[in-house]
Amino acid sequence: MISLNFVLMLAGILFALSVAGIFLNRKNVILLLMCIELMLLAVNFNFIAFARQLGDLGGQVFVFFILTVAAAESAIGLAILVVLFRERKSINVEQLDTMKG
Amino acid sequence: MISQSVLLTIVLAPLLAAILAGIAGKVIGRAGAHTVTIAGVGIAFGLSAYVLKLLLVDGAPIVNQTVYTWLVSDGIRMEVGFLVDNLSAMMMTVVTFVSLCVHVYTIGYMKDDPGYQRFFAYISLFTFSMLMLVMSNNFMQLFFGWEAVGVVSYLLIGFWYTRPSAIFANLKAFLVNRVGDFGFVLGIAGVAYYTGSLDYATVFNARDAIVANTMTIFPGVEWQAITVVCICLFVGAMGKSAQVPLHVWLPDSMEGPTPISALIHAATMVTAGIFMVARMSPLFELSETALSFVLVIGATTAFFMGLLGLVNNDIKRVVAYSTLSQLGYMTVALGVSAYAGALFHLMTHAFFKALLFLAAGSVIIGMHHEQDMRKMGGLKKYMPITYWTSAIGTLALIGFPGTSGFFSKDALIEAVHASHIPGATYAYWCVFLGVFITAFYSFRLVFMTFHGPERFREGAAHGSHDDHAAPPAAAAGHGHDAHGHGAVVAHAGAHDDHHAAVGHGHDDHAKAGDHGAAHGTGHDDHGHHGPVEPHESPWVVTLPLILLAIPSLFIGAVTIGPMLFGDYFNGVLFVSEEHNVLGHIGEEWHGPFQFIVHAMMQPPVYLAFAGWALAWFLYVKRPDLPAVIAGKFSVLYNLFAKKFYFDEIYQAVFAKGSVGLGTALWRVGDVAIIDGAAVNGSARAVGWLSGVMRRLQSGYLYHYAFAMIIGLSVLLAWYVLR
Amino acid sequence: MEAVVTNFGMQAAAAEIFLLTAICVILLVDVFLDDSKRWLTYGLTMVTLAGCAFVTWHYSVDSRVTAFDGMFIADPMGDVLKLFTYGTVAVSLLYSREYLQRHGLFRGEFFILALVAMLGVMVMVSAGSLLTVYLGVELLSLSLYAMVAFDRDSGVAAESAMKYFVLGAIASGCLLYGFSILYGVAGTLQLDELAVAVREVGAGNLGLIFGLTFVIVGIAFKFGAVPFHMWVPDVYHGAPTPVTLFIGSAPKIASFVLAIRVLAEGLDAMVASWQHMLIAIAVASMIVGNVVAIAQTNLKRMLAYSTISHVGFILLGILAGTTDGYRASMFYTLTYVIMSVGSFGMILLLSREGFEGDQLEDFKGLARKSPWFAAVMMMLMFSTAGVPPFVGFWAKLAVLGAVVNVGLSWLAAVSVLLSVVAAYYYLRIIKLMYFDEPSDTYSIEAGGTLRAVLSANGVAVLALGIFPSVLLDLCARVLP
Amino acid sequence: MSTITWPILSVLMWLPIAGGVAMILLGDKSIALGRWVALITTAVTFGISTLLWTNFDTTTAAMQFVEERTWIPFFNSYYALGVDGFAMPLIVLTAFITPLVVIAGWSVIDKRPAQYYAAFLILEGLMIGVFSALDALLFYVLWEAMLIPMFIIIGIWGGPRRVYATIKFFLYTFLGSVLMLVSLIYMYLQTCDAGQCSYAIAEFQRLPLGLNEQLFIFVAFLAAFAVKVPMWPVHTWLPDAHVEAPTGGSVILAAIMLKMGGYGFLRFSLPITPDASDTLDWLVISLSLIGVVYIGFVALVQNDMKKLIAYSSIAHMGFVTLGSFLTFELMRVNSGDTTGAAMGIDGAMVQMISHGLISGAMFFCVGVLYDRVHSREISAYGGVVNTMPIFAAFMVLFGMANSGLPATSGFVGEFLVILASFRADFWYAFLAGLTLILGAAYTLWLVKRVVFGPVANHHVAELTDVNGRELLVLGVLALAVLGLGLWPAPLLDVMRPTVENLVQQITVSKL
Repeated sequence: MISLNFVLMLAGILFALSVAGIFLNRKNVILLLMCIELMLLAVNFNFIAFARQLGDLGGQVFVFFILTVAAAESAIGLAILVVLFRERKSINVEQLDTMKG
Repeated sequence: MISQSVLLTIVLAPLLAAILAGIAGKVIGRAGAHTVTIAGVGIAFGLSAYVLKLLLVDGAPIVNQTVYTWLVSDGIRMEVGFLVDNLSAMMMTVVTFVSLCVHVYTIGYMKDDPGYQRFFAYISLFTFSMLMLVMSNNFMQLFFGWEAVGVVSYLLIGFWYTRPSAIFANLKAFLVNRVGDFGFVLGIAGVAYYTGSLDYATVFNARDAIVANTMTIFPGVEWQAITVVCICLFVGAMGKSAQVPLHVWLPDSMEGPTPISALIHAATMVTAGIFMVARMSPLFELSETALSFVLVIGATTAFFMGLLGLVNNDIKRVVAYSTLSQLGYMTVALGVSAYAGALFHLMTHAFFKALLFLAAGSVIIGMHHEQDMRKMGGLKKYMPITYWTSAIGTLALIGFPGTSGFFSKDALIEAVHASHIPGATYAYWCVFLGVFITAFYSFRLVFMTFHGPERFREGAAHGSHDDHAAPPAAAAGHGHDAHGHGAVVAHAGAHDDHHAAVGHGHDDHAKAGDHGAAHGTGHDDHGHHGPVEPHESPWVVTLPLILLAIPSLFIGAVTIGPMLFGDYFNGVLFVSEEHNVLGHIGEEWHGPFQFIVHAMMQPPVYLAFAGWALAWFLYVKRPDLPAVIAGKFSVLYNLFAKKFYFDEIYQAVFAKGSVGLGTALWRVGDVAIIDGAAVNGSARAVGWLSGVMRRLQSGYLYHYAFAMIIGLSVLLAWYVLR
Repeated sequence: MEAVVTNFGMQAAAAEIFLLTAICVILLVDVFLDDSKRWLTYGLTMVTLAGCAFVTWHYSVDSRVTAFDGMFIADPMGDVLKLFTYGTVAVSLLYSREYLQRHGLFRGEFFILALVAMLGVMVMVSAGSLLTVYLGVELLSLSLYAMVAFDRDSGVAAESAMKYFVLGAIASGCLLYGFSILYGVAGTLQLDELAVAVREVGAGNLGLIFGLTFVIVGIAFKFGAVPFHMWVPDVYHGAPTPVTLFIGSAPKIASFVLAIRVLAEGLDAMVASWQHMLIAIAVASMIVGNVVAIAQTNLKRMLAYSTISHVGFILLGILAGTTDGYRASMFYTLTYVIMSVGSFGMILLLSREGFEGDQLEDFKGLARKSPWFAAVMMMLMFSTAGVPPFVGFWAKLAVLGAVVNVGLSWLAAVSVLLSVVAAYYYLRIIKLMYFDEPSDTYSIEAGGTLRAVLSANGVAVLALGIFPSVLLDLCARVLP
Repeated sequence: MSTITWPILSVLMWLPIAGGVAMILLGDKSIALGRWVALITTAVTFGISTLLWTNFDTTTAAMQFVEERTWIPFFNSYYALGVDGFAMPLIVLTAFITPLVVIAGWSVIDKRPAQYYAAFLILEGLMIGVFSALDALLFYVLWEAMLIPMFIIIGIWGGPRRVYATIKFFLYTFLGSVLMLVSLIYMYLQTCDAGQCSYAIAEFQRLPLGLNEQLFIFVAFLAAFAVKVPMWPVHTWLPDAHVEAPTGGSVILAAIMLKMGGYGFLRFSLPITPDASDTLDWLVISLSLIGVVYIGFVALVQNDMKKLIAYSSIAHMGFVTLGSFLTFELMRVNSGDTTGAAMGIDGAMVQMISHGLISGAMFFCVGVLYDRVHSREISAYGGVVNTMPIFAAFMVLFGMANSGLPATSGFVGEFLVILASFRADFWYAFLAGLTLILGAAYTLWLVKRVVFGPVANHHVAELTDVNGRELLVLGVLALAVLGLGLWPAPLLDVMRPTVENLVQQITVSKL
């Protein structure tokens, strides 16, 4: 029987990983999108775990919404990515610096 | 019974005349201008004399009444009002009389000056101010008159405003006077503090309140409040009456037209200080320290300023120095509590000194605005009236037995002799030797001007005049005096010569310039008055001389009795018993004649004769000697010629000093520190910070994310891990 | 409770439902329109907004009612904010029309996205549970991402959109993570129950504080507060001006209401904790915003930084944690929206074919070209700087009052001193308009509506400055 | 006694503003008409302000002509106007100076004249409002709003470095006043704790405050008012602002705006924080004295006429602050006896009015020259009297007034303050008295170099004497200066109850 804490730790680790991934990755925007997905998954873990712990459905419902929104989110993200690539012919994060100061 | 309307008329007649001549000068024209002003002053004189008569003959009560309330603040009521007693009545009469003479005289003296109306407006305005001063019954109004005469004097010294030397001199005069007024105001403030009033009567009644107090100006040193107040007040007198070390403005004030020198810088304004101290006698009597201070200052002025008269060759300046010295005499009299003596000398001096100045002016006219005595000589036969009148003036000045000056001066010396307050001995020797000096330079003037060879046929010197771009607060001498003289007298002499020549050169120049180009050409010969024929001045000039000569001769004998030893000043002047020197002298007073007889047994008279004789010897018998002597004592000569270097020192210390200080405070304090460092500095700092912080906005996505993470972790660390 | 649900459920959400329907209709209609008829979409959008206004006004409540099991709240504050949002959106669309037409952006999607974003705002305004809050946030954010990238031919737009998107995703991730923790500790998603639960658990509970921290990060990001502000300058700068205008207006209301709903209502018991966090964030925002703004040469970017500083002020009101504070900060938000709409409107007014008008230099000598609009801009700038007698001053005053009232006078002092720094860069614009000579001779080409509305906008800043009670009393009434 | 039933103060405040708006609407096209609109508006305003004087009840210290309407319930702030012996003379002064400014700018201003007049009219309204506001919030709003027109005036019609000067002016004053705002808010909240929330200045004056609170509030006020007066060392905005501002701007700035600092001290600092003033009066007094002497020397070495006059303004305003803060020292020295306190404040007030007239006149004089030669450099002039005798007469008169000549208004204030300060400490009087010398030095040296002497250059040679309008402006001012100098009693009578009330008020500790 896995205790709540383990799940929470896993979620925490996932979250930390995703965050780290976002600012460590300097190459590819796609990776950013993946990290974001990962982050949402971490949150989902939390909700599921708590929902189960509390015996409350709200958390699980929330997860469904998150999944849906995540889908929409990545869709938009990719759309933006496409526009970006069409303009810049590159999806290198390091080249997204025309605006600064 | 003296009605207020009379007094108001006395004051306002000259004022209205002045306003009329000043504002409507163009309209009423020259004749109109001098008519109205002379009328105004005439009225004032007539009524003053009338008032005097009422007081003396009809025994009318003293007037002390308020005209209107100037302001009331914090319970202190400041009013404009008149106090007319024997003192002020005497002053009013003298002032208006001399002023009247000068008005008449001016018609002749200024006849071809474009500023004719302006001039009359000024001198009438002056008369008004002076009357306000002497008739005042409170300190505020006294100060008003005090400053007002100062301003008119400022305007009149700078009357020929195109002359750099003139506008330099008038600024200098005003500022030096302001130094005095500064002390004066402090004195008034003190009076107001301790007595809670500015009204003479109230103050004098409450004077014990001042005596009761001491004040600590420097930590640890307790001062008698009365001493501080009196000395402060006297500082004002020092400024106005040109006492050392605030005397420097008076010689320069000779830049003004001669009538002014006579009226303001000899007869009336400069004696305001004397008048004021006499008026304050109830206060000064209470502080022997202050009296000693007055005494020493006066004595110093009397003797050392006289010395300067010995070497000067500008006819007006010689008279000016004698004025300084005579003012010193009066101050000395004040110092020994012989207020009556001071006032007596003030009156006589007013007459004969005005006379001397006007005579000098007459000579200057006769000489076509030549002021250098070395270019005169032998004028006796050309201008007899001027000669005789000025001779009378001179005799009065040196105190020739029987003349008015004799009585006043001799009594004065007696008084000093009789006094025992600290400094009296020093003062005695000063005034004693002063007699000799006075006699010497007075007759030097007479002899150089009227006797001896006729030097005016030799050409006059030229010289360019450099602007005294010296800053104010400066008591600076003339630029070209600044570069040192060689020891050779001729050289030094040449300098003075050069100076005087320049002075009058500009005098003419001013006129020429003012006349406009057309007229100016007629004056293109200004500066070198080649061979000129001196001529006696017109009657408008000589009449005042005669008018003034009469009192110069006789007023003394007539008035000495009541004024000095009689009860003329009873209830006006206050002399404490232990200081009452005149009282002692008065014990052996048996009328003027005995006074003369008595005086003949005293050294001063003979000193005077000695001075006269020496002058005759050096300037008539052996005219070659002076230069030789000057050469022998060149150090002394230069010291005198340079007026003890007062001007140079003031110039260096005060003028240059304050400008330097100002520049430092401005450049360093304001511009560099406050503006540069604090204000613009902080602005720059923000700008710099902004430049730095905007670099944090690197544009890189991961930096942005990183910033967020940092923020998150900081918050977490702060609030969770504590 | 049941009764409440059955009776009021639909009516409480009437406006949202109407808007959703309208959006679908417009979507359909727009499909069948060719570009020449595009104005129809525009018109329909305006009609929709009017309709929303009517519905909201008609079903407006005078006290708090909940619906959908408390998921949805309708209260006077919500109504006011919604109405205000409609107005803002309408005005921004009015301002934007000509620009969009000029840049070939006058397409249906734009209006659809705007409406959807507005729907998001409305959902947030009425959110009664963490779930609805999240949905509202995402509705708004996602449409904004799309709007920023709306100009497909602009690289900077895409770049800024990408930045916005990624950072926004992180923010909502944090927000969600915080929510999940709160849910775990408190055992509920309902805000009102959360409030109760927090009291039971105790505000000092580490888990709660842990969750709160993440929530704060999310909220701070939506506001654009330091150090979560990095997206603001780039997005404001990169996005097409109409989008910047849009982002600068309605979403601010959303952020405000987000803070109110979550912090003031859900976590009011933890005020001590979030007050400290917000103080730090607010001060940092005011410093960074004001100081960096000085160095800007692009007006949009400068306004972005000024937004950051104003966010600091809005947070001041919230962190006071008192009703007066919330009122003040609501008033501040509303006035700020008015001013920022006006300022960006000025940029749109100046812009013309091939000329963005978003450089500071572009305002040179405006007073010569168009005295009136120079005056309008001057009023807007002085108001933004918080100089009386313009409305911006009252906003600052109210906020400062709230802060001083809770004993944070030093904070008030710091903020006013920083507002002096701020005054400098606003004055610089006035200097350009009034003291400099025009560098070109172009005159303003904008059409009548834009001119009229913008003038009204400027006048409103002055009028509300002289009679601030109109708005102040409203805020006081809806926040009892 | 005040028989006026209509809201005279509101009229005084809004009439010029309305006129200003009208000017803007008229625009530069119909400026010929506009000038008259401006002139008539200001003239009428002045006329009404004289009613204020004639109907003023000189027997009470209470506020008069009071109007009160609810303004902002949210802040419990009222639109409350009223005047006492301090405000009324200053309002009349304001209404007196502005028409002269309009006349002076008549033909001189050709750049955007409509806006020029509008700015001045609006400014006048705001200034009158500041002096008559009884509600601290209203006061603050107008106080700040005032900056805007002046900012515009200096910025548009100013000299070469106008931008630097005007931004410096704005930020300096803004920085000073924001702190005051915080302290106002603080006191407002204190009144709430006391029961009735209120921004009424009177309430603030009644408010009991601890010493530390008072100290903070006092310092905040000091920041606001010291900048405005201005006192050393926060004076550096003034010379720049004056030098760059157009003549009218300089006049208003010197004649009226500076007075608001002094007014603020009398209306806020002293009565609201008496104990803090007692504790910190040494600071104000020493700053004032430093101002008088330091600035006196600085003024001496200026090469720019306007800068010189600006510095002399600072020196003269030193007397205002000195006179206002003598009370406590007096009580300390004379064991609780406040005699002299009222005299100091009287002096301060008279000095403010008189300086308003004189500095205004001096700036007009400089303006007259500047309009002809377009240089403010002293060295560009010399011997002006030769070509402009009438002008020279005025210049000398005002110069004398500026150096405190008796019978001109310049003397009265300084005299009273010196008298009062002597009671407190000999050295106060001594240092203050130095202005007799320094003031005369820098003013008359200026006169010497500009007015007297031979014609310096062809510019001066071509000068034409004052025209009718200039003559009118200078003449009116000259009469005012002389009148106030010869008979200041009426002014003092108007203020007496207020002054005595203030003294009585501040001698009572709040602790």
